[in-house]
Amino acid sequence: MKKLINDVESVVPDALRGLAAAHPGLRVDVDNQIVFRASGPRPGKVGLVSGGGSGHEPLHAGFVGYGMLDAACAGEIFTSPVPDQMIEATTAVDGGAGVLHIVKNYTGDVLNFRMAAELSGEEGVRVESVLVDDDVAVRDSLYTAGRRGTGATLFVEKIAGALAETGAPLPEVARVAREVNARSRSFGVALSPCTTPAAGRPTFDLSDTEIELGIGIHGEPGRTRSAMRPARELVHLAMDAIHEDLPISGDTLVMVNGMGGTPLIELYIAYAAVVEHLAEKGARAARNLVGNYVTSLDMQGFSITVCRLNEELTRLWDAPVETSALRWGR
Amino acid sequence: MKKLINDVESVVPDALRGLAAAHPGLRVDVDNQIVFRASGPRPGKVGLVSGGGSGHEPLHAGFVGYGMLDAACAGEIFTSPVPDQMIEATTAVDGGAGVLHIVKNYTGDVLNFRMAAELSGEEGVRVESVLVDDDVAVRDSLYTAGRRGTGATLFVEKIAGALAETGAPLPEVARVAREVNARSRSFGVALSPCTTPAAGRPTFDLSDTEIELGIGIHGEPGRTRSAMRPARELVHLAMDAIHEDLPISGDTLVMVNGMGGTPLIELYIAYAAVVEHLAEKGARAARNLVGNYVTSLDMQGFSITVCRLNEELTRLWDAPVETSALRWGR
Amino acid sequence: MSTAMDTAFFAAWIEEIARVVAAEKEWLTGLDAAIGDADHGANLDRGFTAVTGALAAKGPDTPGSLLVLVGNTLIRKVGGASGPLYGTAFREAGRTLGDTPEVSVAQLHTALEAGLAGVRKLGSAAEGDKTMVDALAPAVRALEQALRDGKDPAEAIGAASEAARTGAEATIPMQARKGRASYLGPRSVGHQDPGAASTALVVSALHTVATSW
Amino acid sequence: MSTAMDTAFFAAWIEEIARVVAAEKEWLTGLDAAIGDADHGANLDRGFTAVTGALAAKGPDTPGSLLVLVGNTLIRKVGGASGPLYGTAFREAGRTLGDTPEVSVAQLHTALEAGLAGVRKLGSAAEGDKTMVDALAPAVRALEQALRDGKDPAEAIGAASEAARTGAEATIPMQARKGRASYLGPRSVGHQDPGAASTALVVSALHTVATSW
Ligand SMILES: Nc1ncnc2c1ncn2[C@@H]1O[C@H](COP(=O)(O)OP(=O)(O)O)[C@@H](O)[C@H]1O
Ligand SMILES: Nc1ncnc2c1ncn2[C@@H]1O[C@H](COP(=O)(O)OP(=O)(O)O)[C@@H](O)[C@H]1O
Ligand SMILES: [Mg+2]
Ligand SMILES: [Mg+2]
Ligand SMILES: [Mg+2]
Ligand SMILES: [Mg+2]
Repeated sequence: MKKLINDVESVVPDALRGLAAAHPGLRVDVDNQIVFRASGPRPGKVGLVSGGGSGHEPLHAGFVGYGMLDAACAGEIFTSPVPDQMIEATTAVDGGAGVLHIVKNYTGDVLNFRMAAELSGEEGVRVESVLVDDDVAVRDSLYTAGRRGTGATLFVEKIAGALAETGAPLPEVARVAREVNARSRSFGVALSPCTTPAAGRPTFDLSDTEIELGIGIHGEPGRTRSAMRPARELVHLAMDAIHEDLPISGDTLVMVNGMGGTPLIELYIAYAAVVEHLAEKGARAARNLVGNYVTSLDMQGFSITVCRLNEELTRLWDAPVETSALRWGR
Repeated sequence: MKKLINDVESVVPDALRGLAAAHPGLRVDVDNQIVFRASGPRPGKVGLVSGGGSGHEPLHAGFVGYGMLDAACAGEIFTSPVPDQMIEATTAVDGGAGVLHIVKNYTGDVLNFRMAAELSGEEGVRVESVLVDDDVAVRDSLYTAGRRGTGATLFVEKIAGALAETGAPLPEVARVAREVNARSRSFGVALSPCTTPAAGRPTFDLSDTEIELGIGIHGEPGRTRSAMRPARELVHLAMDAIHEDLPISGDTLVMVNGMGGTPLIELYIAYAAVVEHLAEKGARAARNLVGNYVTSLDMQGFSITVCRLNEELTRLWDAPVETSALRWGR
Repeated sequence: MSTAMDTAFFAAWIEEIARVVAAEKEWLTGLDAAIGDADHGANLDRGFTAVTGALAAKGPDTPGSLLVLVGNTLIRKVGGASGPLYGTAFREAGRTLGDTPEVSVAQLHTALEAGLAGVRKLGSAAEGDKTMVDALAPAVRALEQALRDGKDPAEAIGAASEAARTGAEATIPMQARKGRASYLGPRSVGHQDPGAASTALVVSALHTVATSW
Repeated sequence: MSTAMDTAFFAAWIEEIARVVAAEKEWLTGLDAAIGDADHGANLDRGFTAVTGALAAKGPDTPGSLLVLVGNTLIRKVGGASGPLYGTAFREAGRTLGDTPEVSVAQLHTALEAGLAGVRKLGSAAEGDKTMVDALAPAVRALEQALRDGKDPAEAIGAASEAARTGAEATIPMQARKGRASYLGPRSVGHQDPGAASTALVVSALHTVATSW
């Protein structure tokens, strides 16, 4: 394993130190692995807290700032943070209007955030939680862990964050967050595995002609292995999986997301195919993001997330945002 | 080779189609492989044209827009564009105040831009050219091709672009562009080679314990091969090479640039080490960029670019910019 | 087992767990790489290292308070799915012991049963879902049976350890319905569940200590 | 060589270059991967494919105008360092031929000499810098010598082709002072220069056509 790190044990704190040095708009509690807005809580504004395992950068810390998150808790690589961090973050960002927890649907994240929500409640903070579970590769069912939260997390954080800036009350912010999740679906494809510092070797083996379909963002293998195909076919396959679950029509917000090791030029090739596909369906990408936003360390591959927009969501998406990884309008 | 592409022959046009679809603020001439601002030339404003081989995304097309470039010519992967493209771009963006060519110092880029400048001149467009040659890994000398242009290209495009927006005349814009280049130095390290679509296999072999020091941005091996080391040591090595050539002091603009396959979390670890190193030298990073900006396809590694700021350059760096890859202030 | 299961005994158990987990760290992470996210070994090792520190610092004086401290520390330090789950198991087990200075095998059984119930409640996993429950549940049953059969403490705990190991291995042919492995669907078949495997290590650590006590 | 070097002859030469470049594309790109950026074969193949199209479309009627068209097309289509350099070589060579319908070996030599001068001027590379100049210069010298020795056309061109090949191989021990390979400093030693290698192919293509003419 060759990684640009100092020590397997200090990956997360070292990166947080760099983040703190790079972005004066952030306050970073390196010991507790929490990233805050430097400006602190705004009285009357609902606080947004998210977090999860590290290794998905820029998610979540890259989305802390005006118009998005108030705090992000960083766990170890691919390991959800612990309740202590979440409680600390929750109480710190509460401006009196309560706090929204944005939780990706993984057993670890769910259990830790649940404990944190209970204990924060006992400390007098009003907390609502929103689960993100947009990954159609996982067939949902009462008897399983359910779907994974992937690309839609960014959409939820951006749109709920924009509404929170307007001073909307907690139930409203939670409502729009749930609506974004309900209208969003994702599907991911891996061309290569990733290597976690702890394991030191690739999370799975893949020949030079094979790919993994329906992967998550933790280096796990996908639902099926398949032969490598042209970008256009991979995109159509992903779009069909999404469409089958939530028919794509009208105006959409589309993200072509790189898994971390795939160059931007390839992501644009995929996006061109996405647009072709939408046209065939009589839909269009009214808004888009193309880049590395919800990654899986150095994995090569991509995921597509589609959100069916309405007037409210479009307006909130367009609202100004100022974070280290997403910025416009100011 | 597994790449998210449709066909080795159509990589660049396919990506340009995606770019055009993703960014309404751009006008893309796919046949001639030129990316323009959709708004067209502004009368009285100096036009900025750059370009080079593809495979370095977001450079250059990602920097076309308000406050930066007016047009970017895309060559084949790692192959400079041809004079026809440059002439087409130059005449199209001329708003009567002349056009600045920002050229990375590679024989191919230099020769093709030189021919284009001559012919555009014959067509009545005033053209000045600025060479970017910031890479300290290459020892300069009269008898060689000279230094490579790498990370400083972004600084030159941003700062000259900001001055051009103020309506400054061509000689002024060229002057500040040359000053940025004169005050900037870079050094790159590869943890892995890259794979060009045409070649289909890695540009060089590197064992799991070796790295290449002093690489450029075309997948070429570096000046020397060395044993892998902790991020902190690699950063100090790069900073020392830079410092040896242009003593680092005072306020600096620092970019920790990913080569394309290195995850953001590792780049922040490197940036933390950069800040440590600057402190030791009594200097500081007054401004910074951490991310994938001047890449080499899927290569894993990083480069550091340091620019010694002055009041003028700092002000122009802070000026609003609105491109697909760099955006603030609007 | 010459002497009784007092606070020192439980401290020794936790130390043994920490030792075994550190030794088997790579193996557990490897199991997790196959059907999860390659961190289970690292997670537990981080957790039990913190636990050893906490015990040294606080030095709890009853078996119950010791296990509650273990549970809380795991919840605070591990994260992931296993943190809250193992943490809850130890905390619930500790709670049932109240402040008895010495624990009988019958009380041990009640405690482990409470731990299992806590895990079941929090994770809502049933046996057969390919989780730690598939190792813990049979262990608790085996301990109860051994008690009914009047086996001596060390023997009884040995039976529980044996049952946990068998239960963990029995997860190999299962298709996961809970945790990350469930994302793999049918592809989760053919791999041992990391959490079940670590649970077997935890129970066998108990047996190791019991035999030398 | 029974008939003279007319427009058809030069058209045949260019066709042969296109064929050989296509065949050796991988090899040339491989040489460029070692000390450059792995695109020389792809660049020339793209260029001469375009050239073949341009010749078919325009059908120039003199050797001079044909070579000028080849040069301009290479400049328009190849990019990189080799585009302007090869383009200039063919263009300058064509210019010297004016509108003569048939070219003597002496005229051919003057043309190639002009091409070499064009490359030298544009790239400011001297022999020994490890570039295409190290193949082209000896070829031109050999052709001149063969003329003085009164060799017949095919033989003379054969000597030039041989000299180009030897010159290209002689770049292996050189340390590059021009082009990308110069960035490698001492590490550029031990590899054949891609442009010198392709130049040798270009001259040997001339010989192939000459012998069957
Ligand atoms: N819902 C659940 N109920 C019981 N045990 C579970 C559940 N989900 C996961 N587990 C256990 O947790 C183990 C994984 O732990 P670990 O890898 O540390 O956490 P994570 O899955 O968050 O990376 C699984 O092997 C399984 O035994
Ligand atoms: N200054 C120069 N003078 C003469 N030939 C040169 C010069 N620079 C490069 N070359 C030739 O060009 C070749 C490389 O061509 P190519 O790979 O197509 O372009 P690029 O180097 O831009 O990728 C080199 O092998 C060398 O022979
Ligand atoms: Mg985990
Ligand atoms: Mg090239
Ligand atoms: Mg795990
Ligand atoms: Mg080349």
